[in-house]
Amino acid sequence: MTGMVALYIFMLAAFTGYEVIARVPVILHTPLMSGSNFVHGIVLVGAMVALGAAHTPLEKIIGFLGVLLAAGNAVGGYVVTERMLEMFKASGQGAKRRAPGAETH
Amino acid sequence: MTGMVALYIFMLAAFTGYEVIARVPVILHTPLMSGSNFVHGIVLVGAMVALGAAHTPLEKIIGFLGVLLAAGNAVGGYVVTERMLEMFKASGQGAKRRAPGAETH
Amino acid sequence: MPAAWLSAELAIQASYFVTAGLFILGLKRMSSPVTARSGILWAGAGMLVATLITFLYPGMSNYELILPAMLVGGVLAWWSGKRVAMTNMPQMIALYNGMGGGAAAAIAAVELYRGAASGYVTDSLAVAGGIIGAVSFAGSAIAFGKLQGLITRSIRFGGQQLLNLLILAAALALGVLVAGRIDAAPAAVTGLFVLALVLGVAMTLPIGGADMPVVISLYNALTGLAVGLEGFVLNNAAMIIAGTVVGSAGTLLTQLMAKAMNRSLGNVLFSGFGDTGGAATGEVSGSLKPIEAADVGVMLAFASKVIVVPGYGMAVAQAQHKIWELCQLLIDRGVNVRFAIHPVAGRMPGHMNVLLAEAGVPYDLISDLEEINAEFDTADVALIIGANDVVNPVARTDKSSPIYGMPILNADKAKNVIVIKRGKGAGFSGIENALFYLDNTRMLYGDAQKVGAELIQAVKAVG
Amino acid sequence: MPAAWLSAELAIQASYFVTAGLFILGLKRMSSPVTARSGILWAGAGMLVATLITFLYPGMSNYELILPAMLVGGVLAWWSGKRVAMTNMPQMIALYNGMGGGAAAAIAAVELYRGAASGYVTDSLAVAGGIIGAVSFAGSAIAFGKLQGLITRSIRFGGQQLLNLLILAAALALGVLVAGRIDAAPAAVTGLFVLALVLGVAMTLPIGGADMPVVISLYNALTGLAVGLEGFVLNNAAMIIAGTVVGSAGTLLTQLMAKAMNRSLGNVLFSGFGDTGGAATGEVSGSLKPIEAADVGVMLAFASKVIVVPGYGMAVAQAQHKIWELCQLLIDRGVNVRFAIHPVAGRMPGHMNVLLAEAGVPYDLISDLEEINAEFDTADVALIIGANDVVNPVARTDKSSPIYGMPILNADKAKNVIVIKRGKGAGFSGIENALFYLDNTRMLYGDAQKVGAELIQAVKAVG
Ligand SMILES: NC(=O)c1ccc[n+]([C@@H]2O[C@H](COP(=O)([O-])OP(=O)(O)OC[C@H]3O[C@@H](n4cnc5c(N)ncnc54)[C@H](OP(=O)(O)O)[C@@H]3O)[C@@H](O)[C@H]2O)c1
Ligand SMILES: NC(=O)c1ccc[n+]([C@@H]2O[C@H](COP(=O)([O-])OP(=O)(O)OC[C@H]3O[C@@H](n4cnc5c(N)ncnc54)[C@H](OP(=O)(O)O)[C@@H]3O)[C@@H](O)[C@H]2O)c1
Repeated sequence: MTGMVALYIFMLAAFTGYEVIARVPVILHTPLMSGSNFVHGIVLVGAMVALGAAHTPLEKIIGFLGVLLAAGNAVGGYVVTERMLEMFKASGQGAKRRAPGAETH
Repeated sequence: MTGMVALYIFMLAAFTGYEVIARVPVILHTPLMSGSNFVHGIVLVGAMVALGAAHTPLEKIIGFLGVLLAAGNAVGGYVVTERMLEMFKASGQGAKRRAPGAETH
Repeated sequence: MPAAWLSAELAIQASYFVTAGLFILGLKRMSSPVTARSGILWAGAGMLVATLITFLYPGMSNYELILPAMLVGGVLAWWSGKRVAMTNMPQMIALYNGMGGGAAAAIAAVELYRGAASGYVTDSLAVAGGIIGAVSFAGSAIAFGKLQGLITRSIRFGGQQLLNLLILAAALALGVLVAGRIDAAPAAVTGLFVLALVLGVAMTLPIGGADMPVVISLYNALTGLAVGLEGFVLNNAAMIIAGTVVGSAGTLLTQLMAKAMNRSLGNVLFSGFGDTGGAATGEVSGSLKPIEAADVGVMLAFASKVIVVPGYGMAVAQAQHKIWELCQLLIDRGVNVRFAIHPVAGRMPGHMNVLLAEAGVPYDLISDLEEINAEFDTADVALIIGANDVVNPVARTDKSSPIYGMPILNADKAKNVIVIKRGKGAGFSGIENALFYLDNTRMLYGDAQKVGAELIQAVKAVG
Repeated sequence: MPAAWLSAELAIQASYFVTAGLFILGLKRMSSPVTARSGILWAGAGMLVATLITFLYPGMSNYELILPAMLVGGVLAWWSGKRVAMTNMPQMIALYNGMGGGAAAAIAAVELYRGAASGYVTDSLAVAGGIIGAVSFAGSAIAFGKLQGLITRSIRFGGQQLLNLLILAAALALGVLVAGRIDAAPAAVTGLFVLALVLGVAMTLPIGGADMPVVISLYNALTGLAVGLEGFVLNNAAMIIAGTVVGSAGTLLTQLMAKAMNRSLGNVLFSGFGDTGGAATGEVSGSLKPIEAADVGVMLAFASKVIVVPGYGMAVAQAQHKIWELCQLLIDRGVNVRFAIHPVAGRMPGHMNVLLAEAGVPYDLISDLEEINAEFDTADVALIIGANDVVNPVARTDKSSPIYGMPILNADKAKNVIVIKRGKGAGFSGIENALFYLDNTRMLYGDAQKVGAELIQAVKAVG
């Protein structure tokens, strides 16, 4: 990937991230923080690749820690987000009422 | 640019375009249509490059037409958009009042 | 001079990057009323940067052709864009948009005739962009012709959609031949573009003039897509980003516009409803009760609250200036005057807002449907000026009516309703309007501009 | 087998593409209440796809280490995530987020120790991502410790910000040495990470516990950025997109959260206001008038409208279930019961909504500030449960108060105000509350859970 293309991807991804959550209501701040925390758990695939290519013991130890931490991020992030959002389900109708404009998409 | 990277850029640009105008009020539909019409006037730079590399008379004729049309798109798109949006300025305060949520950015 | 070459290349890439960013921010700003005006300035700056830097493109020749072409196209567009009346904006946008589509097709044609593209994938993208650009070019030209009144008939016949499908299939087949390098002869390339142009014409001819804003928006999105595709062919990042962003934003905008008009996109493209054919005419009983301008002048002068409902008729009569003059007189007399704007009043989205803004009506007198509907029962007079469908109470009650379900302005709740129109002409949907037959409604016949002048005299006469 | 190799590579790339798309759509859905729940499912599906396909990565070894590491980390996180109480969510998020930052730093460390990176630019990105990841790791750990009550003191001293700046400068200097290949010795790499960890600790220690949600959100954005940077290093598109999207979305979210709390981000990071230090204590005259639970029970039972205002005290007492039980009793008696939620009630955004939803309170009984504020003057009783700042009328009047300008719930407009709290404890901002001294206010002292149970008995006793 050339540097220029990388810059474009960076710019577009940043715009996308910004715009995608621009209308989040206050009651979803905490679940959304948790949800985006889960998304960067994708670091797991990088940690797997890094450990998969490690040779010296030091590299292996750090790589092992990396995979362990990343798995914690991904799994933990998923579980707590799911638990929080689960509770919004029970009150589906009310939630709809409280979000005018949400149906514009 | 590899095919995969092209796909990513395509996806991200599409998300960005979609999200960026997702909240446009009805009164701006026509100016925004005009404004986005102006933006694809960027085809001008492509037409310049194509004509700049043309060799045979046929290529030159088509290239000439391409630049002419593209320049029309860019200049005309700018002029009419500017004229339409100019009118929104005169009633600045009112416009502000009519756009709740616009200040969230 | 490899060093100079490299630095030119870098400057171009960096400028294109900035341009792409400015375009996105510009579009973002244009989608909110508060920042809309600065949006076009940002996007314009981006365009300027990209155009100027492109002259540095390494190995470019034919400047003696490039500059005149830019000059001719630019000056003509500038001149026409400055002159066009506000009410003619949709067709002007169609024209400029078609030019962009044509330019994208031209790029594809040059690349394909030259055989310059570097592989199956690139060739396929060039072909796809070329077809889409040519369709958008021809379709926009027809849209322009219809709205400008150059083409008045909507040609429709059985099996029309099937024929269009066949043309599309033929164009795609030729595209496969060309992109697959099976037959890349100039004749095949030419055939491809001819078919695409025919398709654009054939697709657009059956669509009625009033549906054109949606169709133009669709072609706008298509041109964006074509530009994006040709950007991949030329490896031009500014074109890729700008084209794709417009393609996506334009698609959404097309949907939003169709929705605001209570139509689906498929309905707009394939049903041919957009003509005032007078197909459905509901039964309404009662009689039309005319009134004189002098009487209306007195009624307005002594009202305490007047709600003005402008519609398509005000736009064609260009009566907005006269109406605002009238309203200023009333305001000076202490009358509380408000303007009620229905989202699809007129023939393009935001039509009434644009016209009233042009005439200088301050925004705080203008209310949209939700804001104003509760206020009609406190109004002494609802003054309907060339509006019809947007105040038709049938939309609330008659399930068989084509406008059933559309929210309307509750003008019938006002104490007195005055309707200004030329005669018995129907509205866009072609149906009778029950409002005109109500007990508290009076008809003031005449061209909106002329009647406006008469009302001004009448109010002045009250003293 | 180059063919198999190629197809594995293609499958991986395609899967990552799908994952990136699912992540973006998932986040989009999570930002609207109607679709929020499906959002995490979409994102989860993306994660699953990417993780599984990565096992096909060509030339990967050490599976005997990868699998146990995933298992240990995953199971521990699963177990803790399932067990944690709703009120402890912020610190749990901090913990998981810190783990992600640590993983990003670990990737950077492996790449830098190996000297595997392929140039100055890549090395610089690895260093930048490593520093950011390590700061986020250490900072999140401190945030966890503070919210969990493991660290109770906020260490502050003069010149603290200057010291932090020096640590940052030193880390950056080492980074230049390493990325510039001037000194890429393992010692320099190690030094780099140690400094970054110290910086994370030093930055977070002075920040008060109540400001932590904002800080955690900031570290969340930073981890995203670090992941994105390491994605560039590993040329891993899924990491690049997901990381950058989270970096940007997280930055916006941090700003929105700070704004909802009426603070600026700089203020949160550098001022240390977030401790209940009782710094500013306004003068309020009058006396506190206590009341018994039995009397309140009667008052509630015979009221026609009761508005409940929950606050941080209800959260710490875990009283939401008892309160809802009480409200159900009242509803059965025909009392009109409503819940009024202030946007920053409690200690994390949406705190009260989450707790009430947990207890099973239906959404249509819950109103936010703008909806309910006009209704307080029609209420017989405003029942304040462990809330303080969000009902302090001083915010409307006293310019010198730290909460001046914050919109508050107008509980003082109710006919009777009952305040449940344990004693004279101040709220988050540490100031006196004028509401407690009003004529129509009575104080019902005790832990919110205990008082809730007493009130249930009292209402039942009314019969
Ligand atoms: N806004 C958009 O984007 C858009 C786009 C496409 C379609 N539409 C549709 O267009 C319709 C708009 O409703 P509308 O109420 O604004 O208009 P309308 O229903 O089309 O009615 C216009 C009325 O104005 C009268 N009129 C025409 N020329 C006039 C003149 N010179 N002076 C005075 N009156 C004149 C006509 O009656 P006479 O002939 O008797 O004078 C006609 O009844 C809706 O059905 C909407 O769905 C809107
Ligand atoms: N929501 C957020 O995201 C967030 C984040 C950070 C900061 N904040 C800030 O936090 C504050 C929130 O206001 P608030 O009104 O919810 O709470 P508050 O102002 O912090 O007041 C809480 C009150 O609850 C009482 N209390 C504590 N434990 C109790 C128990 N077990 N039983 C009964 N009462 C108990 C305390 O008085 P006693 O000690 O006398 O019982 C205290 O006065 C605002 O200033 C806001 O800016 C909010």
